[in-house]
Amino acid sequence: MANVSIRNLQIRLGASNVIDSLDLDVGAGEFVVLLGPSGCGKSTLLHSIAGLNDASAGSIRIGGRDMTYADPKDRGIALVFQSYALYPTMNVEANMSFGLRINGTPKAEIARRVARAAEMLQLGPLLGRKPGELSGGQRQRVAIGRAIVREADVFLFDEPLSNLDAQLRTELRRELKHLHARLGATMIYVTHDQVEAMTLADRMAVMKGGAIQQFDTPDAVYRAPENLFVATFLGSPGMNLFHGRLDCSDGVWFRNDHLALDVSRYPFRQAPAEGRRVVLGVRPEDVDVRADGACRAPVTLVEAMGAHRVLWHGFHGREVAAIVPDGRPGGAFTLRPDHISLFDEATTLRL
Amino acid sequence: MANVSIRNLQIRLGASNVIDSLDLDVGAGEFVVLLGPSGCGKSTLLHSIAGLNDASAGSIRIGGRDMTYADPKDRGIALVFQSYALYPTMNVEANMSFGLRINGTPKAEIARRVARAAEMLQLGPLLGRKPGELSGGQRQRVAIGRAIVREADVFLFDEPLSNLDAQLRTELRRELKHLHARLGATMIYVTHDQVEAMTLADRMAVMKGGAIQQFDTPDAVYRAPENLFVATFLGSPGMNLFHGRLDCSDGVWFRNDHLALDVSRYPFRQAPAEGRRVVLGVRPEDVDVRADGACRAPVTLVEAMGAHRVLWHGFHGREVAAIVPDGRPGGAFTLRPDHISLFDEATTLRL
Amino acid sequence: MALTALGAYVLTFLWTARVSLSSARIFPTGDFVGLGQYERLFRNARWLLSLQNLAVYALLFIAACLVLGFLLAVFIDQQVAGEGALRTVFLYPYAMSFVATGLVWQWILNPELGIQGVARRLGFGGFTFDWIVRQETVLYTVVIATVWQASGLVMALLLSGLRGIDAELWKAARIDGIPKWRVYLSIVLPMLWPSLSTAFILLFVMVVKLFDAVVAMTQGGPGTASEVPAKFIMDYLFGRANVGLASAASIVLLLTVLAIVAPFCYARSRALQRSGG
Amino acid sequence: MKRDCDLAVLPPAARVRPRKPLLTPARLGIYAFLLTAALFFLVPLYVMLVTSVKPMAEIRLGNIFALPLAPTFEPWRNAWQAACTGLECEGIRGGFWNSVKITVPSVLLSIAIGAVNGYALSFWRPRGANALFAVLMIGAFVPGQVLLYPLVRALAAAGLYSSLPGIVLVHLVFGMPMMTLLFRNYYAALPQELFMAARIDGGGFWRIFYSLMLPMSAPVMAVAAIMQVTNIWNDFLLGLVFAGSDNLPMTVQLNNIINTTTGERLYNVNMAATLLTSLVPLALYFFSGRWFVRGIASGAVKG
Amino acid sequence: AAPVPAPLKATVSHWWTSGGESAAIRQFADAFNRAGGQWIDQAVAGADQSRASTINRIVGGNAPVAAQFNTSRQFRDIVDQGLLNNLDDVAARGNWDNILPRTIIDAIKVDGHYYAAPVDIHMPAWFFYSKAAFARAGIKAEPATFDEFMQHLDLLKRAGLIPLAFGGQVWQEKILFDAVFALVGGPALYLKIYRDRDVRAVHSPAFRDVLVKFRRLRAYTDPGAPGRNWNDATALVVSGRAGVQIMGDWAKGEFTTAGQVAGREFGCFPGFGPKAPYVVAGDAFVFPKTGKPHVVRAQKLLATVMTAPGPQAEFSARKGSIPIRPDVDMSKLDLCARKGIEIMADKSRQLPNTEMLLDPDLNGALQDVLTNYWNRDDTPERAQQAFAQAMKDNTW
Ligand SMILES: Nc1ncnc2c1ncn2[C@@H]1O[C@H](COP(=O)(O)OP(=O)(O)OP(=O)(O)O)[C@@H](O)[C@H]1O
Ligand SMILES: Nc1ncnc2c1ncn2[C@@H]1O[C@H](COP(=O)(O)OP(=O)(O)OP(=O)(O)O)[C@@H](O)[C@H]1O
Ligand SMILES: [Mg+2]
Ligand SMILES: [Mg+2]
Repeated sequence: MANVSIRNLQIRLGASNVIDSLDLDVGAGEFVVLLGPSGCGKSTLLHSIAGLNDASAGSIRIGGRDMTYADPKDRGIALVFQSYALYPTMNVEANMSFGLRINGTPKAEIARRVARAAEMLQLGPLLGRKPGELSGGQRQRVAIGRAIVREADVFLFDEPLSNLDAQLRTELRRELKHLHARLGATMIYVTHDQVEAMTLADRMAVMKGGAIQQFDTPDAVYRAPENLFVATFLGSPGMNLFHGRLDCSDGVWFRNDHLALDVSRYPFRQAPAEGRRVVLGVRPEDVDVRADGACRAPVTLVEAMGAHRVLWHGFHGREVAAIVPDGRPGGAFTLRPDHISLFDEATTLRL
Repeated sequence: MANVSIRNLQIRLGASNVIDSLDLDVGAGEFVVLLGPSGCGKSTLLHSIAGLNDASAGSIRIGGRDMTYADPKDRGIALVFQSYALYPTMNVEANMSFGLRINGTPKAEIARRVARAAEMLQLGPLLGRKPGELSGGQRQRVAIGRAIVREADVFLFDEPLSNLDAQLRTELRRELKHLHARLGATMIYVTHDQVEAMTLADRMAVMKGGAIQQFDTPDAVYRAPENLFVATFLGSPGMNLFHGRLDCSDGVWFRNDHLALDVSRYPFRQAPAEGRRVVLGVRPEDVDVRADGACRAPVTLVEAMGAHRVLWHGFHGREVAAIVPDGRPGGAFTLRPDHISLFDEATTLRL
Repeated sequence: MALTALGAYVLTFLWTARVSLSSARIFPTGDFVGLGQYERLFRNARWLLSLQNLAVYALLFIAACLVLGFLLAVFIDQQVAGEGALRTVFLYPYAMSFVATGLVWQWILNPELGIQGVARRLGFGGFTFDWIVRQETVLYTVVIATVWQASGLVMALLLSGLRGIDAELWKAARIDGIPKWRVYLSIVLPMLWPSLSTAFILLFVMVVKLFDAVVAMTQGGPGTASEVPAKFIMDYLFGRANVGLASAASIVLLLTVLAIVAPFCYARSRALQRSGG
Repeated sequence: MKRDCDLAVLPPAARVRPRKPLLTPARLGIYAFLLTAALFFLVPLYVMLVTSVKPMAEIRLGNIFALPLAPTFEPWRNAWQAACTGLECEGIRGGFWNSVKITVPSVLLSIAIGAVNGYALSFWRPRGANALFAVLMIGAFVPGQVLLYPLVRALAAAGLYSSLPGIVLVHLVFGMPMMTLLFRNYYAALPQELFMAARIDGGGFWRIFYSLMLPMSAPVMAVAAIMQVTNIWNDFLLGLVFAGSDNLPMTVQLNNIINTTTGERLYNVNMAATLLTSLVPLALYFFSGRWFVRGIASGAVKG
Repeated sequence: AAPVPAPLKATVSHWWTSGGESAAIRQFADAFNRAGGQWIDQAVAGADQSRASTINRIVGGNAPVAAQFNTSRQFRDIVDQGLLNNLDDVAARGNWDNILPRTIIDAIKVDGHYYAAPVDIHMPAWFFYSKAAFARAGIKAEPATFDEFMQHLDLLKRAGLIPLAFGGQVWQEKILFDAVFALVGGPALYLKIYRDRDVRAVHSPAFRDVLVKFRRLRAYTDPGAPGRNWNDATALVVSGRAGVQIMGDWAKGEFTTAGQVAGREFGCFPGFGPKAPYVVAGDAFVFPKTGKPHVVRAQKLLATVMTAPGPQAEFSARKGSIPIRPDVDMSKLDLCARKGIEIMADKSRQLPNTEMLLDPDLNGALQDVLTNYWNRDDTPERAQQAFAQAMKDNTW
């Protein structure tokens, strides 16, 4: 159990600054999820915390001690590589136990931990295989297993479940959560799966271009995105956006050519300014599809997702997504005003 | 555009039969998704269709011609590898264009296709990089790009989007669907993402242990799983299962110690037999959480998923999941009888 | 250990440089004569010819070895029957001392005894293959014999590199419909770059140290047509008992080599750094 | 299930067919090339072999390709146990064990050192590594003979001159540049992630080396062994100068048999002796095959 | 009874490794052992390599007790470094001053001290010819002049034989040249150039004539000559396919092993006519410096034994060389050797070979010049020029 505190970190790879002046504070025992588009620097950040990339500026403190230039093995971390990085000449069991054998853990203890990890990851029958004889998902599980047997202070997971099926994923998600509770370890977890992010994270950090856009509880990030990027990045599909102006003549209204919405109850951070150009964000589940909806719009695409459907409405040249639980036909909607977001059009920041 | 017809296929890897006597018919221009737990043989199947694994028995016909022993390049296929398998010494552009350059596609045409793929995959700025300088998701996109520039008759995708963020994934999903429509190519697609499976598939095949469990439209598979495995594998979370007996004394009822459900309207395949031990399957979205619900059960876990929540109820020693669109507290539910499934307890097959 | 060896190399280099400035004969002692040995060296026609021969030889030998070694490695990699035997056949020349094999080559290439003789006796009266007795061509015969000796090693080296390449790549290339030779040329060859550069340096070292083969096959002749620097150095070091001149020659040789290899090494280490991350 | 119906119309038994006709034109080409190459490589061996079983009178006839008219194994016997190598006329067998004594530790140590050097240089990259490496590479180009005097002096000063440790040390020094280069370049091609993973697992310098890197080095080990065994086994000059009279390797006797300047030259014995001497490296070549395993990094990383 | 004295151990380094040579050196070893020594053999084939090993061992402080060199200037440097023990008392006892040929004494006596024990005399320029070949070509008698020799070569050529059996290696070319030089140019010019390093003599017409005649011989060699070993050339003569070979007396061994006898199947003559000069070469042992009395005693014993008449006779018979002293039992020597001894008796015919006169590097440089001249279509003038240049460059 150790906190991680990153200050002003800068990482260069090749010729480019992948991460520039990044700050991040992860509390001891916290479970933090990193989310962000492909190539935004998540793996790089994890590798830096692990000590595999040299920081060109800034500091990394783990458990209160400056670890910016410490050796990876001295940082008390475990890391699951996105690319697995399994030892090709060792079988699954040896891959998992390698670290323990190195630090002289007693044999019995090693066997216990490996057995536990193997069971948790359903690797039992594969313990004797070499990585080359495993499927993609199996390799990934071995990579996870290798990390968790270490029972480190800080766990770093780089998309550990991306190659697993939903069922296994759900199970492992739960197991990891248990592990987290049991070990009390700090965990930093990169994922693309919003369900994982939402369910696992104490707090989640949304990154873009090597910088953190928002760092808050999943709920806060989902409900009140800090800027347009976060608003559209999160959710599946992301927020529906409508450009317009604020009209303060009568309460506060959002208006554009096709829409008007009373936003008087919106918790403005600054007093709303008349005529300001803003962007209105509405989650698809807050698009209320009903026959008597104020906005009439033809359905252009229906995506059946099993548990729910996504209806895409062609609304004045843009697509508006709505999530409906059942087979209702769509064709008209209203916007529920309770969970909307408003952003400044120019700065893209939340109002 | 070519159909794929697999008969009695058997594939051995190492010492074990990974696939044993598998049949699969994919129509020309169809989009088929393969789903199944990690290690069930999906990649192996794709590789066999591509001609990378030698069949030890059976036949593979593509476009009506026997291709069981044809060279991969003569099969008119393109394949995205789960492990990417990029050429490490070539930059992104060369990785994508190499196949085309080899088969003598005119320069202009190559440039066009690469540019289109790069745009679709947002690889433009990375064209000059080597794979070693790319992030995991970027590599995956290059691997997709390499396949799609080939504009083959049959596309084989092995978890092509697993390392991408939700947004890009949604976009690419849509792009692939467009590509499918535009090229009219046959596509066989392995994924773990049920959303992908549901939205992309014309039909989907659920595999387990090297054998196909069910092969039907996504909706049919979701609504009417062929056996218990499919029922629990699909959905997130999977179906809630209740063990019990059939009671035909008064209409047809499902009964156990805690539950009774009128299943008279259930489309039994054979006449229901009194007292038969069955398993009742109910999707979480068909668990109707309401204050006046017949089954009282305390909520043990709430998973907020953004758009919806999953409520887990502790119900007589087992967890029953319910999906609710909003913040209702739970604590009591009833089962909606419309979309239930019934399975024979012994054979696990659908009744 | 590494430091010991480094010390050994650096010190001996300095020592050699020092000796090259003296009039040392059998023993590395002698009066300081400045650059006298160097002046003498560059008036020596045989030395100049040796350097020139070395350049021609290096080009031919290295190119031939790399090409042949690569081809052998590639063809042996095709899961051929009798791989072990073939590998041994291609490698065995490397195990044989040139003292004897050089003689055999001399026989084979000799116009009377060898191939030409056999061909003529078989009735091909006009057949001529007398490179070894002609000044202009004798060097090529040394190339032939040394390629015979060294290309097996190149094969082994490249084979070890080939075998390190992940199987998935082959699959990807097969899907892309890339003919095998193209895969080898465009994908595998660049990936073998580290092995190739090892092979290159290895061969280059062999070139610079080329001695046995020349002595055994031609003794530098006819005339001085196949003289090479190492033989020059050896002759002056032992037979002609002029350590000073031999040292000067070594230094010149070393500097020449450096001038050629340094840019190459520099480029390679740059490349390594870039890809190594 | 529906599938059952499909099964009914299936052909009853699975056809098993060879994947490819055994000899396609391409395959033929491969074999043609390999056989041609083998022929080129074997001609000198053939000449050596037939020469080694001909009596001298037949050799003097000068038909080097001819099969022996009166084959005799006398030259082989002679080479092994009777040929004169100075005052002694005991063939080359005398130095066999000396050669083994020199070769085994020299090969093992030089490969070990080369591997460690290469590993350190390509993964740990200590400060000044490049300079170190550059010097080492330059060292490879120094004509070894020039190093003789200073080495003799140094070893004499260390009291190792004319001793087994002395000659082993000399072989280490001479073998180090190439071994280091060999391993360094091989390791440079391995995925860096593996090393990173091992670092995180807490592996120290040595542990990562022998648990992870060594097992992955099989193919290059084969090459290294081939090179060092051959070089050291066949070394003559260094053994002569440094080994001391009690440890003279077999090649000194080989050289004494074949390299005589003014005495009579028994070509048949020379060839036999040469072939005999090379048996050890040849055996190694043959048995090194299993080290050339395929796909040593298979499945190590993706991407 | 007096305690048996420990044998005087002596490591002897030499390059006599072939069967015949081994038999020869065994005579010395046996004699030494009989005289209370213990011979420890250190044979290294190849004169250069053997000497290199010796010198390295001297440097490394592990010098052999005795080491073979050619009777030449090869060990002059070691003498100058003060690394050899002198043999003055052995020489005095053996009366070397009077019994050894002048040329030999000049080579082994430095500043009035003897530094080497000579063990044999070689004549590097014998003419060996196949009697059968001569008969086939219709040659009746051995040539008495160079011109006659050329005519013989023509006859041989006409008979479809290889007139001159030759190996195109630098040292063989040098032997051939020195033979022509001594025979055509005469001893005076030979010494003027090789001993006195007289550059004007190099530019003289007489020397040009030597060069021209030397080059003319090339037409009588076969195309297979370049690179050929001397013994393969000898084999041509042995088999009667070639007429003559000009080679050192060691070539006799090849005839002998082929069952041929001098005077019967082959003939030998050292030059043309009764006054032909006799080029002298040879081997000697030097004794590295040591202060250890028993080693010094071993060295003296070795020197004494090796130069004694008995071992000399046995040795020479097997080596094919001639003894260093005239008071040796000749009965065991072959015809050629006996001829040699006869000639050696005439001091005026003795001519030192170039190794005795020139430092090894100059000697080598001259070899380079000659081989270029022999193998290229160079004018004799150019060769003269190069010859002179080499002499200038290799003199400090
Ligand atoms: N070379 C091999 N030798 C032996 N068994 C192998 C080999 N390669 C794969 N297998 C096994 O074959 C089975 C099927 O592997 P495959 O890669 O097809 O699985 P998959 O369905 O693609 O799984 P995933 O979703 O994890 O990628 C796995 O259990 C795997 O362990
Ligand atoms: N060795 C390198 N040289 C140059 N640029 C690199 C190198 N490695 C990575 N990059 C670049 O750095 C950026 C961040 O890479 P990183 O792997 O951290 O992304 P990521 O957030 O993990 O993405 P993904 O979700 O796709 O794995 C990417 O744009 C990538 O192209
Ligand atoms: Mg990443
Ligand atoms: Mg797979």
